[in-house]
Amino acid sequence: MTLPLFIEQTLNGVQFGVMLFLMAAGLTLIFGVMGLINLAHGALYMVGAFAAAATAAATGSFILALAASVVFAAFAGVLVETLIIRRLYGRDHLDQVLATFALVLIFAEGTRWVFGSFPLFLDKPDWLSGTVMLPFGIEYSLYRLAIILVGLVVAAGLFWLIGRTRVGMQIRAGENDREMIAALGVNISRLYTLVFALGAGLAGFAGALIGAIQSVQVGMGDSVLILAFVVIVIGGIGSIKGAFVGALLVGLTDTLGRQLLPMFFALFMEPAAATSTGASLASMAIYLLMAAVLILRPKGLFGGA
Amino acid sequence: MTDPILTVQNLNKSFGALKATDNVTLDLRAGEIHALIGPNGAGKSTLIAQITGALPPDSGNVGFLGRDISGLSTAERARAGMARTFQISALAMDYTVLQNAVLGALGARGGVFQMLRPVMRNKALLETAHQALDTVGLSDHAHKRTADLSHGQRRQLEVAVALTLAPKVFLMDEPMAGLGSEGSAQLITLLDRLRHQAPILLIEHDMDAVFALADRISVLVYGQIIATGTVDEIRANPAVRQAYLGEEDA
Amino acid sequence: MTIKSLITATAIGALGALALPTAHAQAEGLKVGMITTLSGGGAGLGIDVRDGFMLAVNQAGRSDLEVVIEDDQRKPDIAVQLADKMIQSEKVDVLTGIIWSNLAMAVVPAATAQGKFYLSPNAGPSQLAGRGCHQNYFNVAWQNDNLHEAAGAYANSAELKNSFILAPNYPAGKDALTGYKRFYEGALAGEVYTKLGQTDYAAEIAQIRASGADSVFFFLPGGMGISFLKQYADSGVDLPVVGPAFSFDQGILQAVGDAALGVKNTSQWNKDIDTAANAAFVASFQEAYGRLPSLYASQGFDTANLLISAMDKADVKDADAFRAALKAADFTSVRGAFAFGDNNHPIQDIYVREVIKEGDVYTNKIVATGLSNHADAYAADCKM
Amino acid sequence: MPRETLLNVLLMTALLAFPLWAHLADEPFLITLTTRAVIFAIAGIGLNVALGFGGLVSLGHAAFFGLGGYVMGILAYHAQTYTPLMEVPFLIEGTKSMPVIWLVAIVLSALAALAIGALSLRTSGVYFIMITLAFAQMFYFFTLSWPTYGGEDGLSIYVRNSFPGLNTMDPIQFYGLCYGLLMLVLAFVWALSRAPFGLMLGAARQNEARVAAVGQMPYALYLTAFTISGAITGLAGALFADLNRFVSPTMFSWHTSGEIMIFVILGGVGRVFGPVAGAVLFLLLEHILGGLSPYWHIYLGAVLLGVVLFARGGLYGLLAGREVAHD
Repeated sequence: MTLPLFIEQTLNGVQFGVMLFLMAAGLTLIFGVMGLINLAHGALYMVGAFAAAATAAATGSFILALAASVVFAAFAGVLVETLIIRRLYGRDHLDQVLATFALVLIFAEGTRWVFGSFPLFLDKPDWLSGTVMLPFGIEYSLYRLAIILVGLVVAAGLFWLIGRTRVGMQIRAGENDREMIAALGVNISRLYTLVFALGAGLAGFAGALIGAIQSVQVGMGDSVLILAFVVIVIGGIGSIKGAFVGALLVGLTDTLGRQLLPMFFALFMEPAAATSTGASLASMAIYLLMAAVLILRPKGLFGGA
Repeated sequence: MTDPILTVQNLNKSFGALKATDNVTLDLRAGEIHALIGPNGAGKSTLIAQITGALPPDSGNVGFLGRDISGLSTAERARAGMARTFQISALAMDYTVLQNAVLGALGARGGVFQMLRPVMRNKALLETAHQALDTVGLSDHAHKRTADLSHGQRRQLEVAVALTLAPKVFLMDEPMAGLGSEGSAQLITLLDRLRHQAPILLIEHDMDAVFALADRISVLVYGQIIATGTVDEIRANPAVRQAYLGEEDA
Repeated sequence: MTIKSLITATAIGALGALALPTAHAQAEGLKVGMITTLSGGGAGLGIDVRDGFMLAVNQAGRSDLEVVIEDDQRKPDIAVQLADKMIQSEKVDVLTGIIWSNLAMAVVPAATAQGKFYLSPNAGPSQLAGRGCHQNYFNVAWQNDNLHEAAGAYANSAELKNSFILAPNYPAGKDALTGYKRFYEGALAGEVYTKLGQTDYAAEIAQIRASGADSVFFFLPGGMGISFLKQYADSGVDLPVVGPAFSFDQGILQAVGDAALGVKNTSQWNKDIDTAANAAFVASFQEAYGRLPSLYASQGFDTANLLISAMDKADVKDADAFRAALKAADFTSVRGAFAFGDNNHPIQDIYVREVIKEGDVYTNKIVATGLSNHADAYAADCKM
Repeated sequence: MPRETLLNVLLMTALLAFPLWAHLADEPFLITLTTRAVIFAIAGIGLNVALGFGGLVSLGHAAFFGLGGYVMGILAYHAQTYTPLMEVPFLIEGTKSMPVIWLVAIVLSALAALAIGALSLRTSGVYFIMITLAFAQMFYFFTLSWPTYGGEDGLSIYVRNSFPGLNTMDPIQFYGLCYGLLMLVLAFVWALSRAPFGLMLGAARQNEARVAAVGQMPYALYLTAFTISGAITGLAGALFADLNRFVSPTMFSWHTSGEIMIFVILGGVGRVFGPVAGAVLFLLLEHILGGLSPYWHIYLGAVLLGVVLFARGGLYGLLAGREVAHD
């Protein structure tokens, strides 16, 4: 494999990881602060993508579409949190898994009912189309590069929000000691709604960004949801830093695995068998990674003692 | 003097910069109640956790009935005859009182992986359980759900479950906590009897109980034992008055 | 049963026709069970097949034909359960409707073994065309490899010498690449199997870029194809792309947008095939459902017409006569010439189409014929 | 008779009477549908041993369900094609005999559960949920891309496997077999719930420290429960594959894990007969709601939400009240 190809694949892995981080950050915050396993997080990703596609179709503006994705997903998040999720805090994980699984069903079929069974169209704007030349003669998609940058900016913003602001302090307090934030005079139910809306907005934003280069369709959130869970479990649940590291690890493992594993097997197998064996193993690679991390560190990489 | 039942030698445990257990050495002899007192945060629960095997010490040994048990797990120590009660009741709350007592008898006797015969028809287990409940005075409540017991009754049940283990030693972590004066008095009478069955290492905040029961007292401050002696010796010890009793008076 | 009447009612309502006579009374009638995907992922394909099929049924207006429709949710075990229900409870004579090869493999062998006829409006797994063929199994669409084979043949005629080929890592994906290679004579710049359901193809596109290929062949059905095309168009790699019609059909082209323009794809049908039957089909479908028909709709339509043509000739209770009537394929296919080979799979022309934009709508036009009178590669293995 | 016992008797009688009626009324499909419920019930009972008795929330039981299915698929495939499964180092042939298939399915699922459990039980809480999910996903992707046994297409078996003295292709006879197995599994799990192991396992669920303090290791209890749980679910998988005469990777998908979990929760977590009621209820819902609208998943979701929010004990909690401590 040539160096430019390797660098390009690494960039692809980083881009994938950054996107996963947007999903995983909300998931891990919601778990860290409220102790809630939210399977419906993927549904919010889908809501964001559909909101963006509908807005783009109506206005033709990509920026408006992105804004709509955040607003609608956050709004859906607030709605779901105040109506249903709120009753699940303090319930055991089993209840949470089942209730949010029920929400997944309702969201998916509801969306299909409104938008139909065919995928929607959402495309990146012209000013983000095409490629740029990077050093080493690497030609790289401008849009993917933009995703990496936007993702990193959002990540930096999140770290700032959690680490440096008053809300962030409350969130951290909420993770460590729920009674303490009550003692601090924080309105807990408002804080919870806020955190949920923040997570939902991030998921919706990720859905819109990705929807522009993938397909906007019902069920698009399912596979991303599972990946996001893999990420936060690897990183250690509740840790934003863990989510970031985990997301990059998963992104790179998946992308480089797809490239390298078939090449590795080709060293000692027939080409056709090698491609197929390599591809099989690559599709299992992130789950193997997760199992290995958990066996060595049962609470994830940054999950405390 | 007989050999001690339980010995703790040069035990050390740190959490980061904090020395939770600082070179602790103590022992427990047959028939005695040895009270361990100290202010909050002195490291009493950490010490109990190391004796029961829930927490590995950084260094030092725990000896039990003349052998070093440092490498044994909590469960193995319990089977060897180390019975404990918890500071916060650790009972199977959905079970009946009797089931909790049977649990103890079953755990000590083994045969846990037997899957076909009903456990609540096992005469030997039931007999042990009823006897223990009788000793602590819970016989009338045997078929109540544990969650429905009063706080005091749960403390009694903790002791009863410990009894079913046919223990060689009792480790009791604040058994009086949260009990009214009447409840405390009952428990004091009970513990006073139990010491003849097996010696008791008693962690307790209730000084009246400690002074009424203890044969010896050790005082733990900042992870260190600053004094060990009889009730009178401890009362008279200036360092203890300074570090511990003095604080309480202040 | 409620779902059946509801769906039938919807179809009829859309047609503005009068109530379809539900033929419980007809002792001599024929009952068809349609098992297809109407909910969850991939529902669009099932809906198209159903709508095409019901259009033909309603146009025929026969009182001795009853259709029962059920949703398999794209789950093989549900499909098997529904097949049992249709055979045991509804006592249907003919089964049809399945979209996916894996579901067909779960249902068809057992159904034909119980003496039922099965008409496939979409899936054509190689097992059922070769050693596992059955006299009661008729495929009205294609054997799975056909469109890929035509793509390979087209690549030769377009003088493509170094193809990069990719497909998902599952049996239909492997069949696709095998089919392409069966006719394609050039070299391979790379051969990649992706994860089924994968949505990000950055890694594969990077490999394509680095491979020195002069063309790309891919088989990525459904959302996978949409994702691939959008990302490919954005990557700056501008090698010609060839693929089977599945990723370029009416239902999903609108979601791909400009990214698909100019791509060559192979299909046995297109709406611009110049026959009276096809023009009438396209017009009546649009009138009935307010959208352009897709490849799947055309297959559903042909399946129903084949069935009706056989009903005209023979009673389904006389299995041998009915089978012969089906095999004669005495109906006017909207794709033009149509005949069954020895293994009851189509012998037909496969065209090369190009994606174009007509006004605001993305669609296809035929630019060449990929393979003429093409039969599948497994017919020789079929011993009926 | 306590209400719970009454409910159990009613449920099991109905499961006997309904298929018999369907048989007499010549409605074989209704027998097939009930067979499905019975098989799902067995899978649920398996999960319930881990989930209900041991408090182990496994989102990976599809791994065992699918494994059981593939045991049946692979053994029967080799038997029907007359090819040996393995020749080196010793010859293993396929088989069409149900008892042999069941035994292999049980043993292999138990071994898999032992291995997966041994690793997964190092974690707890959400981590446990996710690592079990990860293992099931590995099986899913592996079978999906493993060409020998059909990959995504799965494996079809043309004739149901055989059981001495019975015609298994006859719906009512196959149903009888499944019902018999259900009764056996129920009897075993009922005994287990009252046995020393059940008592100690339940205690571990409620309070691990208590179990350690009476001299037992929660880990060993959990691992044993998880292994038994996997074995029972594996048996259900083999039966399910035989019912459909077909196996495919879908059996390994996380939706399958979710559905098995739904059976348990709908019926009542920790109730011996809960999963039976849950599976019956689930299929009734699927049948009734599925008839209402093509968007019936919305209603299914609403029903599930209702159960979680307002009927926490599931059907048994609703009809039989809180579980009485039995002694």
